[in-house]
Amino acid sequence: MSDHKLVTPTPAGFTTHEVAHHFESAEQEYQAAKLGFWLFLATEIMLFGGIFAAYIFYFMNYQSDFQGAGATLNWKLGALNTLVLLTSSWTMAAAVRNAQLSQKKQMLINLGITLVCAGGFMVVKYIEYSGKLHDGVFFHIWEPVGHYAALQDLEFSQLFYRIYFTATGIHGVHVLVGMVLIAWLMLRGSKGHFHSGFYTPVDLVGLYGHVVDRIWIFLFPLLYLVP
Amino acid sequence: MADHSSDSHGDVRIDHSHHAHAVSSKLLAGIYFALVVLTIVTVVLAKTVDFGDLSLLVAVAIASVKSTLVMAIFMHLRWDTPINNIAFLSSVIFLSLLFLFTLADIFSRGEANYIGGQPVGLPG
Amino acid sequence: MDPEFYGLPPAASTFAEDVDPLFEFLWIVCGFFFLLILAILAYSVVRYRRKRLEQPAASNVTHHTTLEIVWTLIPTVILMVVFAWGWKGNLKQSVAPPDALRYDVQAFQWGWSIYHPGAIRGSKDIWVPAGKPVQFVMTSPDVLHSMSIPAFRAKRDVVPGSRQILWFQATEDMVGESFRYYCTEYCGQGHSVMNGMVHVVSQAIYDTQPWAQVPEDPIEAGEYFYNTYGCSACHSSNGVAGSGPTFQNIWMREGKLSNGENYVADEAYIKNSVRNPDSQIVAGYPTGLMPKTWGDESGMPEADLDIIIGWMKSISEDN
Amino acid sequence: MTATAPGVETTTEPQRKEPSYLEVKKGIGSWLGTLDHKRIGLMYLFGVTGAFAIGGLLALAIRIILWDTNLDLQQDAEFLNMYNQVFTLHGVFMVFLFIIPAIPGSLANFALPLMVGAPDVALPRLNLASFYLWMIGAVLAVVAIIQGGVDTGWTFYTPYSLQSKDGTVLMGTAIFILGFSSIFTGLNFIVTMHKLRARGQTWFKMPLFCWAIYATSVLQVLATPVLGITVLLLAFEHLYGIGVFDPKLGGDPVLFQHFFWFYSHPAVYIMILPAMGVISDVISVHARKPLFGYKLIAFSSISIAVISFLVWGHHMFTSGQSEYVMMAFSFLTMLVAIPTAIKVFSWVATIWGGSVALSAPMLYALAFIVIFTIGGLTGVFLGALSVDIHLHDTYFVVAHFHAVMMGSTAIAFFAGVHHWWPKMFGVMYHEGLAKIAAILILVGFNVTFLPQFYMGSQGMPRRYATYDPQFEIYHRWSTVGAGILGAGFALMLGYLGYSLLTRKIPAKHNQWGGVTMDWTGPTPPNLYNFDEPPVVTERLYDYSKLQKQLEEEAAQKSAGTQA
Repeated sequence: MSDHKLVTPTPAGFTTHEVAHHFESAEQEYQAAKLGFWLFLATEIMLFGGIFAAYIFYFMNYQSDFQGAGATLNWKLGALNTLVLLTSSWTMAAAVRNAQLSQKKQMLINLGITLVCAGGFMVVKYIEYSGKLHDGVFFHIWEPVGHYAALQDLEFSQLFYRIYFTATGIHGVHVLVGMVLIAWLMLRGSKGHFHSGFYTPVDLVGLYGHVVDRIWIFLFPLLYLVP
Repeated sequence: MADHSSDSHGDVRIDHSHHAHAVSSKLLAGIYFALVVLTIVTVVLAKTVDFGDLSLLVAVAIASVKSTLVMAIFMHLRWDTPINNIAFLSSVIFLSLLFLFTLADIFSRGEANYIGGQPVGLPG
Repeated sequence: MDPEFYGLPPAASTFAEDVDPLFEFLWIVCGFFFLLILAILAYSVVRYRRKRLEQPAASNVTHHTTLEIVWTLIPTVILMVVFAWGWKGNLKQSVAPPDALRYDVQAFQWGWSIYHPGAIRGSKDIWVPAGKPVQFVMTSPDVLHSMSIPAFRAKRDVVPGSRQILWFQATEDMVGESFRYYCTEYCGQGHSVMNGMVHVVSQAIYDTQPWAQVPEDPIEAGEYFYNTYGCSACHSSNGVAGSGPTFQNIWMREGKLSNGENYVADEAYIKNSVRNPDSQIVAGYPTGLMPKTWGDESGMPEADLDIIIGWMKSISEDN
Repeated sequence: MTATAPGVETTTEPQRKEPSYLEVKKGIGSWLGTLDHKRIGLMYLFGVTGAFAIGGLLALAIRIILWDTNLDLQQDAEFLNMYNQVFTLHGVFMVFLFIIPAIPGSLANFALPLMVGAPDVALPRLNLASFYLWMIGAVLAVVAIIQGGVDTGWTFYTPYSLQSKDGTVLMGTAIFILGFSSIFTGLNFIVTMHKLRARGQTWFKMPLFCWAIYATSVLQVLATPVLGITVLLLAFEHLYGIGVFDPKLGGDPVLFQHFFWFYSHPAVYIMILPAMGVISDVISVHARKPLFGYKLIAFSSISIAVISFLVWGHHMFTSGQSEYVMMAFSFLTMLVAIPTAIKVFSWVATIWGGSVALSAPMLYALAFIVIFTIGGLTGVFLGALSVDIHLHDTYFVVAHFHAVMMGSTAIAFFAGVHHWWPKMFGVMYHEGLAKIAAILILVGFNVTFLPQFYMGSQGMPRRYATYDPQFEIYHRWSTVGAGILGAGFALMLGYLGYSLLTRKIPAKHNQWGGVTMDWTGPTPPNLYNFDEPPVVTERLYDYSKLQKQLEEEAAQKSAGTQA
């Protein structure tokens, strides 16, 4: 092995990135990280795929009950959340672009907007959840009253709601993890760690965020807009 | 393997092998616009047009288009190496196998035996 | 060849016509290939054994296209035959003929209630007429079970939340024979005691409704019900603690309930425990385990319950 | 005792320039925090061997319990409960803590980067994380036992797993975590093989062990998440009663089985594919001959990986799923047997005409071929629909999958351990004892499981704590066999441990005369494996150069003795 330290080109004012010893080049390191992360994203897709499969399986079997239950969800809040997440996707993609072009300030702003959007998403989710909890519909609670009173006559609407809570709950946990990761990126970004020579973490967290958004893209019509 | 283009400063070697591909701001904004429009289309279609049994399919189809846009542009897959595309595609393909067989089961279960006109073996 | 030569149980149903020849075929083909591989392996090891460290390999052939195609095609052809043959047999196993006699079967933790056609109470043993198709319509109130009758080559899981069908037709030459049936889907503690006997009988005996014949002596009748209703799976009669309390000395036994209250096992207590299993659980025993199968008159007539209580008294010292 | 083991010695042995990876740093901290794939591999090796020992003792316990029919204990809740817990824990330990991580975690971690000429795996920190996830999973599994135990069987079928003991949620968590350990291992190997192969090493110059691990990794990455979501839903079901698998709320237990086997059938190949890889390379080295039909074996690994995703329903032929789906699953099951048959034929053809050394690893490999053939052929019985209805959930199934899992994967694992042992530690074990152990294991296995095939054909159901008297004699044979197996494994642990502690027999640089890259560097390897990044120019499995050297040296030696 050579005793040379291998570093990537660093624009003025940024921190130098050193390539790990077992890689021959920065490109090899970047591509290895990226392939590894894509494989991880594949596992995320498979994981959520299980919930989708269960949902569609029961939707086919208990169609009318599921439609009745889906109609009681607030599609306006769902649509709002879709737009919020799409916006965060956009700013996240923009932040990756900023990192690639060593635009530190714009990157931090874009990451900030992404973080705020994700937070907004969770707030809307909180409003939805608390409203349902108030009316006796929650993970382990099933005494629907008020807006949800009609559900008592739909035998399998309970199954719909429990799948809804499981799916959105696990998705929500992913959003929270994403928020922590973005905050971490902002911290490191403000120290000048990310630039045209090294932006792998921004790129990867970006990919993660987009996958979480894409899952919502499917959850929204399947849960909120069942005809 | 990437070609080596590097310059040395003492025992530190600067490696220029990696080149970032930045997506233009215009394209990002355009995709965002398209995604918003498609979201509105989904909502409007669901609330106004009745596709009957196909409505689930329509919803999934629009969602797939949106997700493809996010993937291809926001996630740079369009410019990425073939293996990253394969990694992603394989998850979709194998997931569709899970869907294919479990749904085939629920669609055709209970067709062998009936009691009183009711298929036997379905849950519920 | 006799199916028992290949390790199979006696062939007692029409399914054996499909299963046994395929089983035999598989034994012959697989045995042939196993011995062939073993022989070539043994020959190669002996013939080409390295005696000196520098002994070179006798052959350096790394591929042989024809050979590789051949040993891909031969298994493929055999496997396709096996698939088609197995599928054909399974089609018969899957679809019950419409004129099959309907038995309602309930599997529970841990026993079976077989309601023969027209029966008022379930039984543990099964009587089937030889030469007639029979279908079990099976349900479970708790967990997965599976009805398996090896001699009939028949098996089907009992899935809670849906009805499952198992059908078969016992062959005429098996009249008078009895075979064991088992639960083959793991269902917890008493899984291995969930088995009983299937009796193949002639139409004449079948018509006497052997499942409805209760011993005349009331004590014997009580013990008979204790076994056929399935109480014995969880409640011993010899003092051993099972998943439920033992019935030995149960009459007027005193103790504590799980909610801290005292109980006396009088008639009212015992009846309530059968009808509403979870209402008065003896301290130290789990709730929710005892099925509600016997919760009403259709599950267990009151008269039968009285007879069982009479038997309980007979095995208690305090009676 | 001889000073050196009879091995391959050539004049061109590489000179050691730096200390080996075992000596470069000392102390327990240098192991626990290591990023070196070889040290992580060794930690896995000790970990999975420990899990194997626990699982093995539980297996012995099962066999001892089944010495008698136990008919007098039919109503004894305590006894029945104990039996159910013992077989569940045996299954969980063996499947999730031993077989799945065994070969990828230990042998592949050690040998794969060497085989592709890389200084380490692509993501060393993830590799260490994967090991610690395994540790956490193992600890949680043990805590679950203390917490009240688990008696669901390793399959966790609902709704029984919903009503059973408290330990179930914890065990589910353990399996979720173990699943991610497995995912990270597989992910790492895929990236390593794609990005870190040595210059000149094209895909078809990778040893077959790499191909097998690649196929395995694909399965680990794509199938394991579905197990993750399944146990997650199971835990939610326990905690909140979400109803997805609970028939009382409209859920379908059959869906659980679909999800479970969507993972667990590919998982069967996660277990056996690496074993096939180990055997391929062991046979090539010890028969000193290139593998017969290399490309066909490589493609068969990949096709097994793909088809294995399409056959899960054959675990559910009696479950009440749709008859049409059953037909498709049976057909696809037959297809997966074809590449498996090809592999066996290719191994036999490799040994044919080789220079077959009856060394300890080779004896294990031969035992593998014999038992794997039994396991594979009896699998065809179970793939045939109508016959499977008869054999489903009987001892036939038990014997079949033990032939494939225990008799094949575990034996292949130990073949690999014996094969790479000198490379790992620079010492050799006592080969005579190793050969005795191999024979004991082969005999013990067959005495244990052949009677079980018979019992299964007769219809003896699995997971029974008590059984009909006519089966007693077969159960007793089976218990005797388990004793022989146990003796074989105990002997093995004994001489391996002895060789490590005493370091009496130094290993040769290239103990067996391998020509893949794992045998070219110094023994034991350097911290970063190779002094210079290797460049591959020769054909794969090209023994001609080694052969020439050996012949020249033999000629010189005989000339020397004559003079």
